[in-house]
Amino acid sequence: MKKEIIISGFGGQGVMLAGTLLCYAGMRASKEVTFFPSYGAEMRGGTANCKVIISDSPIGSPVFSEADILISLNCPSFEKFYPSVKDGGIVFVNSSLFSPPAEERSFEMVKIPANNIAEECGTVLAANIVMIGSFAKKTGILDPETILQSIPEALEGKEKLWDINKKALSAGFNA
Amino acid sequence: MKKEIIISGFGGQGVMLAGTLLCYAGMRASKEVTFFPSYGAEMRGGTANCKVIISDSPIGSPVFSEADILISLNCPSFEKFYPSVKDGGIVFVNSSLFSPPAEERSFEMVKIPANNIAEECGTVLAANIVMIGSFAKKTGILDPETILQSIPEALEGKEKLWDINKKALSAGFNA
Amino acid sequence: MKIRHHYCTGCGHGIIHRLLCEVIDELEIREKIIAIAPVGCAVFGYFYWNFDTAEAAHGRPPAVAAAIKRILPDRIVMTYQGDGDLAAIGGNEMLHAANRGDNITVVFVNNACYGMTGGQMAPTTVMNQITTTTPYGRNIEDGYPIKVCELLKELEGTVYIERTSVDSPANIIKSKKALKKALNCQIEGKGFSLVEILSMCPVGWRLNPQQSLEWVNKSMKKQFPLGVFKDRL
Amino acid sequence: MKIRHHYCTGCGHGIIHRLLCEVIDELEIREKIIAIAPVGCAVFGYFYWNFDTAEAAHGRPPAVAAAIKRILPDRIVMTYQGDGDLAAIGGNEMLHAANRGDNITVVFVNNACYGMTGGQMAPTTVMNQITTTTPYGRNIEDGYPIKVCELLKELEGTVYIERTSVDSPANIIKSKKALKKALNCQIEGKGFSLVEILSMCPVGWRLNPQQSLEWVNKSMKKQFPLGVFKDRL
Amino acid sequence: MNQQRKKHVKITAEYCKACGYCIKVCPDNALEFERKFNSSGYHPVKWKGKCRMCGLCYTVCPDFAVEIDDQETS
Amino acid sequence: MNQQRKKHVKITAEYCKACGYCIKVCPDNALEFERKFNSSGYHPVKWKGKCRMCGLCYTVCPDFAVEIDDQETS
Amino acid sequence: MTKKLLKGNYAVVEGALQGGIDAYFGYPITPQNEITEYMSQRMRAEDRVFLQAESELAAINMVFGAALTGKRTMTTSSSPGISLMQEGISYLAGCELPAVIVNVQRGGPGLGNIDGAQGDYFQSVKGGGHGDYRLLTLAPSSVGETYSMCRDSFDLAFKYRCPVLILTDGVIGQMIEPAEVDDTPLKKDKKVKDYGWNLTGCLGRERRVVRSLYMKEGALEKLNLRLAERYEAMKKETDWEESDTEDASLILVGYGTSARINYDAARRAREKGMKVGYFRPKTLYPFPSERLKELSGKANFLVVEMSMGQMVEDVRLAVSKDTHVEFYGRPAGGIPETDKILEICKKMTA
Amino acid sequence: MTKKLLKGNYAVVEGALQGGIDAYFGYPITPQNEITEYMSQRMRAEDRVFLQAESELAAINMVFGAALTGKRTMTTSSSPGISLMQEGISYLAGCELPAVIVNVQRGGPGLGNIDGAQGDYFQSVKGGGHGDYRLLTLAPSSVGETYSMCRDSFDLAFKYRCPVLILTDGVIGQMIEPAEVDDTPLKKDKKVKDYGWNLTGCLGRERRVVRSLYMKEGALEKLNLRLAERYEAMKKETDWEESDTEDASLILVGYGTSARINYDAARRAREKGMKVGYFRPKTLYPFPSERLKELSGKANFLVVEMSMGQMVEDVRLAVSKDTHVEFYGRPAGGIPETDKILEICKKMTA
Ligand SMILES: Cc1ncc(C[n+]2csc(CCOP(=O)(O)OP(=O)(O)O)c2C)c(N)n1
Ligand SMILES: Cc1ncc(C[n+]2csc(CCOP(=O)(O)OP(=O)(O)O)c2C)c(N)n1
Ligand code: SF4
Ligand code: SF4
Ligand code: SF4
Ligand code: SF4
Ligand code: SF4
Ligand code: SF4
Ligand SMILES: [Mg+2]
Ligand SMILES: [Mg+2]
Repeated sequence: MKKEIIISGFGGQGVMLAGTLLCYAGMRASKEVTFFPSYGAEMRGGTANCKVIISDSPIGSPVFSEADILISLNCPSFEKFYPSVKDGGIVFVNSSLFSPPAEERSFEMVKIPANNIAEECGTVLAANIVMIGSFAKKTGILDPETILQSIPEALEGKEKLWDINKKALSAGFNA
Repeated sequence: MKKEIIISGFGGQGVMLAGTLLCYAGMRASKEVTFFPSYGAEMRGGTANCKVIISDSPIGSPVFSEADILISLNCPSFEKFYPSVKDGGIVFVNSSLFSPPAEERSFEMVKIPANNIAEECGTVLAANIVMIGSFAKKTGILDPETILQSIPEALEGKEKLWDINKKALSAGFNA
Repeated sequence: MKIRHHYCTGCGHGIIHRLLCEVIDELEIREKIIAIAPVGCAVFGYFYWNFDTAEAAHGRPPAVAAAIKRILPDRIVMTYQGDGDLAAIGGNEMLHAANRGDNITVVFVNNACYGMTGGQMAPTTVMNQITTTTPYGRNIEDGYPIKVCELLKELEGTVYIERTSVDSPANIIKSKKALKKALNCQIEGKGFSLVEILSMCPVGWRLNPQQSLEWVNKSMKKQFPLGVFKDRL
Repeated sequence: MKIRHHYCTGCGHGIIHRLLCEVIDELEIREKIIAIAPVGCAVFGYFYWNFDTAEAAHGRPPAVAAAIKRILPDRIVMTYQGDGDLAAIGGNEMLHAANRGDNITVVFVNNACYGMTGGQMAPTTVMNQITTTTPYGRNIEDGYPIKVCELLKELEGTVYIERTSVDSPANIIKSKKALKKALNCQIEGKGFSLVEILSMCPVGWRLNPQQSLEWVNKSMKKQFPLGVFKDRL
Repeated sequence: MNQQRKKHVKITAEYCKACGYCIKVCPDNALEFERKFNSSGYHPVKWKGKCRMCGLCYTVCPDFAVEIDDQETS
Repeated sequence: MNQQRKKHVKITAEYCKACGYCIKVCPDNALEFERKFNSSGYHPVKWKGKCRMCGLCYTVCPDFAVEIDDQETS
Repeated sequence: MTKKLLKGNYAVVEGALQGGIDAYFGYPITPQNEITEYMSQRMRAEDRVFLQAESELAAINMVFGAALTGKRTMTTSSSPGISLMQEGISYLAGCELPAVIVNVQRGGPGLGNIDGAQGDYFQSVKGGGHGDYRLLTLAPSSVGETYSMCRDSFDLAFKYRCPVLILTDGVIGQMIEPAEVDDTPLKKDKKVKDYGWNLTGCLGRERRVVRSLYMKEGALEKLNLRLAERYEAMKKETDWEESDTEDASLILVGYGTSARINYDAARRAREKGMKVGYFRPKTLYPFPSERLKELSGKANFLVVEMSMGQMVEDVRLAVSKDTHVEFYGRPAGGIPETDKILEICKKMTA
Repeated sequence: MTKKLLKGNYAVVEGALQGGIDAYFGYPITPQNEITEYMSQRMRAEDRVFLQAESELAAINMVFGAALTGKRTMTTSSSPGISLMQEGISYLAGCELPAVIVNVQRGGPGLGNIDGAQGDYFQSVKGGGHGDYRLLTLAPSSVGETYSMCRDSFDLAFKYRCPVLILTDGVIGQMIEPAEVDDTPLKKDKKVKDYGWNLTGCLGRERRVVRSLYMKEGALEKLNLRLAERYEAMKKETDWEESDTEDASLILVGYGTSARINYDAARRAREKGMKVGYFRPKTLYPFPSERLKELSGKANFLVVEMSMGQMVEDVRLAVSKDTHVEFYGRPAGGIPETDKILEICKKMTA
């Protein structure tokens, strides 16, 4: 098993946190993992994305050009990355902010109103984790329990945020 | 014909001027010439020397390790350079300032009281040109007339000094 | 100038860009200006400026500008520099251009940090300010905030030096006047002019835009008093 | 210290070296001093100084010294720099060491030219002075003489700043006192100290030694008035 | 056809980054955030439709989002 | 053996570069250039043998050529 | 050792701390800002010297000062900043001072971009500064190796009294992956050691001079010959990693990030039945020329770099005369494509 | 043309003037001070821009500014000063700006000494700055050639929109010998030309931007590929001098001062009956690899440098596989000895 995942959105949407969470969880699940971030030229308002690989065997390059999975938190990043999703791949979109038309695509699309769900959990900032919950459910690559256990590591020193993120994860999983 | 000449002394004794004068004269005599200066680490009070080559055929390196002729205006530079004079070479020393003992040497030594002669000509600063006069006489490499004609070139823009240097040249030649 | 720019929410660069463009239009020098963009958040200034612009190496705009002005003395040469660019790595080029009295105009955007690289300490970071490289607040060990206007006014070569800010409509209007005066100083051949503008960097400061206005007003102005420091016009 | 040194006839470096050695002996700090020699005529200072010395890159002694002092705060760290070294290429390192208030002592030998490389214009070359790169005399185009003491005193980080000269016995004695005070400033942990010494460079100036004394007295002091510029001791 | 020119505060919602500077300086309280997001995820400012046209909102906007416009009305 | 210490201005002729600074400051006119050259080609300064021992010559000499010395005499 | 999820840039900091770093000097530049930032926390927390320099020029000269005292010192930067350090690096080499410099390479020339790239190989191993000096150059290809190389670099620097360069790039600096890190507590050596060359004040010994100006005839040449000897001695530090080279008819050569790409490509090539091997220099200077020469009897080489072709020259110089050496590279942030590599493999093994 | 006794450093100035230099920026350093000094006279006398910069860093960035305007501009320095310019040089290359840089090499590393040396070859031709750029590098071996290369360098810089480096050394800079110089009056072009890329204010045209920051994916790679194409095109400027190569079994290769030594040595070798030829690259980048390869079928090579061996790598890369390439060099002011060369010749032709 080797899954190449892109998580993308605006800076501030927690793209990087979502990516590292997957890594911690992958590591906890005794898998090989890499994480590679990329910031746009723009400061904080710009787009940001990260590439995560979860694999059963050693990983070479952390960078890849075709993804198995795309988790897209906003529209521009969806536009940018969906062409690089492999045939048969899965794309998660944050349908609170945008909703791509139902064209004929070679990948499967999962729409989650992540902002709305997150707001219900207490903060719109947890939309990223809602998406991860949905990702866990849909792909089965990582056990939701493992991800849950990894939240404290990914949010080391930010104890206050653990609960709300755990809540968001479950909400995403159950969405 | 290829003659490799070292002129050496303190900074301020006109070592470089003497060297360029030889170059101008050599050029005037349709010979190939090169001039290469070398300053010590010390500022103006330190030693200075230059290497001049006068040749009938094209000159490669302007730097050489063994000299045919050494013109030495002070004692430290004599000490430094006489070991590099070829067997059968000629060494001109400024006997106003120092007088090496008459050891058994493999080169011929010409002693000129250049400072004294120069002072007689009007300025001790012309000791360098006195030495060149003596060099011309002894070696015959360059015609004294040619050297005389080259003084204005070597002292371009310093018309006031031409006469006294011409005088010093003759005085050195006739010493 | 209608264009969406890339600065963060509440960033002062956007305001200053607009002022500059207005002033340049009012002075009718758009077609003879050559601007030097900095390395810093405003590195992409040229996306928004409709005049000749070059990007210099980090800190070197004054040297670049000095050369251009000496070669094309009838053009208007302007540098746009952040505090890291001008006061840290580029301190010497600034000092010497000012000292030579090169007839250029420097727009100096002081946001008390290195915005572009993530909010590290700048030479103008104020005491006790927390940045990504002064996690416990700037202290004496890190040096004192450098007051560029106060320093450069000591040099004989400088003609017009003013410090303004963009934290309120009144100050924005003053900033515009200062920019105009500085460019006029050059147009009239008087010599080196510099306008330092205190500018909000909400993201670098980890404040929201409203708080950042407050912070300019309370913390920065104390360290960097506004006013005209030199005027030989 | 009996040693034949390599400076030109009438060069001020020799006098300043002697003063320094006397002061260091009197303060009994020879065994704890680390000196940074400049690139310039005094590059061989270490031939004459009987204490630990390193040669820094041209202009960088303040950065080198700052690092040493921060690592070994109980040693005495001193830089010896010419005007080219300190005020031209090394202006930024000086500015920032002074601004950080690094507890080091700078001996700044101002001889109004680049002695070592043959007497070119330095930032401290006075107006109309003829040098090998200002063949028609320094003029406005070349910039103004930089007054280092006047500039650095503006920085909060500086504690003791004085300008002296070595053109007369009285001034030589004052210079010695200033050097002692500057080193004491460091010994007492007070912070950045600098002594600028106007120094003869007969060869760079194309004057004889006697004329060079005159020139320090007449031309240099006018541009660079002697005195204490800052004393927070 | 008797045309009248009337001033108008025009806000380009897509440019607005919701810093709120304009709202803060408006003497007439004539500006407010919209509920909906723009495509960048901000709640852009909108003009309530009536004010003294002082122009301060234009002055402080860092994002070229505000224009004081002449609008043709009949 | 009754020893007396007497001060003495000692000039190292080989160090002297003939700048003349010492001559200029000497209040007693007790210093002068020698006629002969030293090995570096300078006319070094020499002490005429009697003076007020003010030490100014030492103070101004850039070349470590002057020492004010204690000399043993009997 | 413990396995820890770590960012490449943080690994520089933790590795340096484990290696006993006493003083850090740096200036922000992307993509290595995390190093300076994290250093500012960790060094202060560990009561060591941290100073944000006013520029890279100042930083390298502060490193020079720190190295003079015999303490363990480091600076870090990325390509343009490293260019500014070239004079200082040449001085460190000329003064025979130990120090560690990390270059997290980004795209060039000029301001370029902030992506990972490998365009500074020549600058690193041939000498971007003036004169005949060399840098012991280490090229990590993982976060864990970034950690261990940074840790060990100080010992190397002191062993050879020379600046050591860690040549990494924005990909490895920015990536996060599990890395083995030591659990041993940090060494805290507050003593001022005497190495016989460092400056600490001359109490109880002869004074010392550290310099690189040698005006006496032949003196500077002597320094150069001494350095050359040392570079010769360094050869025993030569290090590399290889796999599947035994029976390979083609060997992929790359360092750092491009080696990771090669790793994937080589695996896929084998899957497709091509006899492709993998070779990664871990030291770029000294370069594993001898091993490459040995291998070149049996195999040809494809050198992959994130540049227009720099290390490939050292491979060409190393291999035996009848070996075929091909190059595939993408400069300035372009990532070499595994498919493209496979395509070339196919041609070269055909 | 007139034959004139001229110092190498003055030839730089006179050549640059003849080449139409508009603006000079420099900072003093031995052994090239005469250039800055003489420029200060001549440029002012000719009513052109002369500015003594506060540092080499400032100088190269002033050159950057001047180049932006489309004017002919130059800076000169010696080794340590050139190291300080590496960032700026990379920017010039990245921004595709024409400029001329003269390096009168001295001994290194560090402060080194002020003698002529050839330790900066790698820095010059491989890239001392960051990124995949190259400098068109010319190496004069006489005063006359210093003059003509400086004169022609501006045209080359504009032709390829790139920085041109004149790599000379303290021997050629300091020596005096007769040189052919033009008698044509100096061109004085006060007009501001429009090359389509230079900045002069946007009167009557679209505004322009000069930059080297390319953040858009692939954009910087494109710049690099464009530069690479240009470097490829430059190959037609490749230039060298050779003699007695026809029947040679051994060819001496050197540039600049070491070529002059080779010239003497080759002559003496011929006198002694050895079949020794002489080869001198006049362009170091592009390097005359093809010609060397042709020659390498018949002859072996001895490369002589005033360094520990730098250009020799390019010779090794150039020649055909079975050629023997030996090296003899002396670094940092040491002058290779003709006798020693002859000795090696004897061995290699035996
Ligand atoms: C030589 C070099 N060093 C460092 C950098 C990285 N860098 C880019 S911008 C910047 C500082 C920006 O701060 P400032 O000048 O204050 O501008 P701001 O972003 O705050 O507007 C730095 C350090 C660089 N590009 N080049
Ligand atoms: C990077 C670099 N640039 C230039 C030089 C050449 N250089 C040596 S000393 C010097 C200036 C000396 O002037 P100053 O500092 O005033 O000292 P002085 O000789 O007058 O005492 C220069 C430019 C150098 N060694 N290194
Ligand atoms: S980081 Fe600061 S200066 Fe930069 S764009 Fe954001 S707010 Fe503006
Ligand atoms: S050149 Fe000037 S500073 Fe240098 S040694 Fe001579 S007199 Fe002294
Ligand atoms: S023009 Fe003035 S009153 Fe009207 S909305 Fe803007 S700030 Fe408010
Ligand atoms: S000032 Fe501009 S960007 Fe800020 S809220 Fe108002 S319209 Fe939006
Ligand atoms: S000690 Fe005083 S009086 Fe005696 S020689 Fe010296 S200066 Fe003259
Ligand atoms: S001051 Fe010293 S060097 Fe000068 S003349 Fe007197 S003894 Fe000689
Ligand atoms: Mg800033
Ligand atoms: Mg000086």
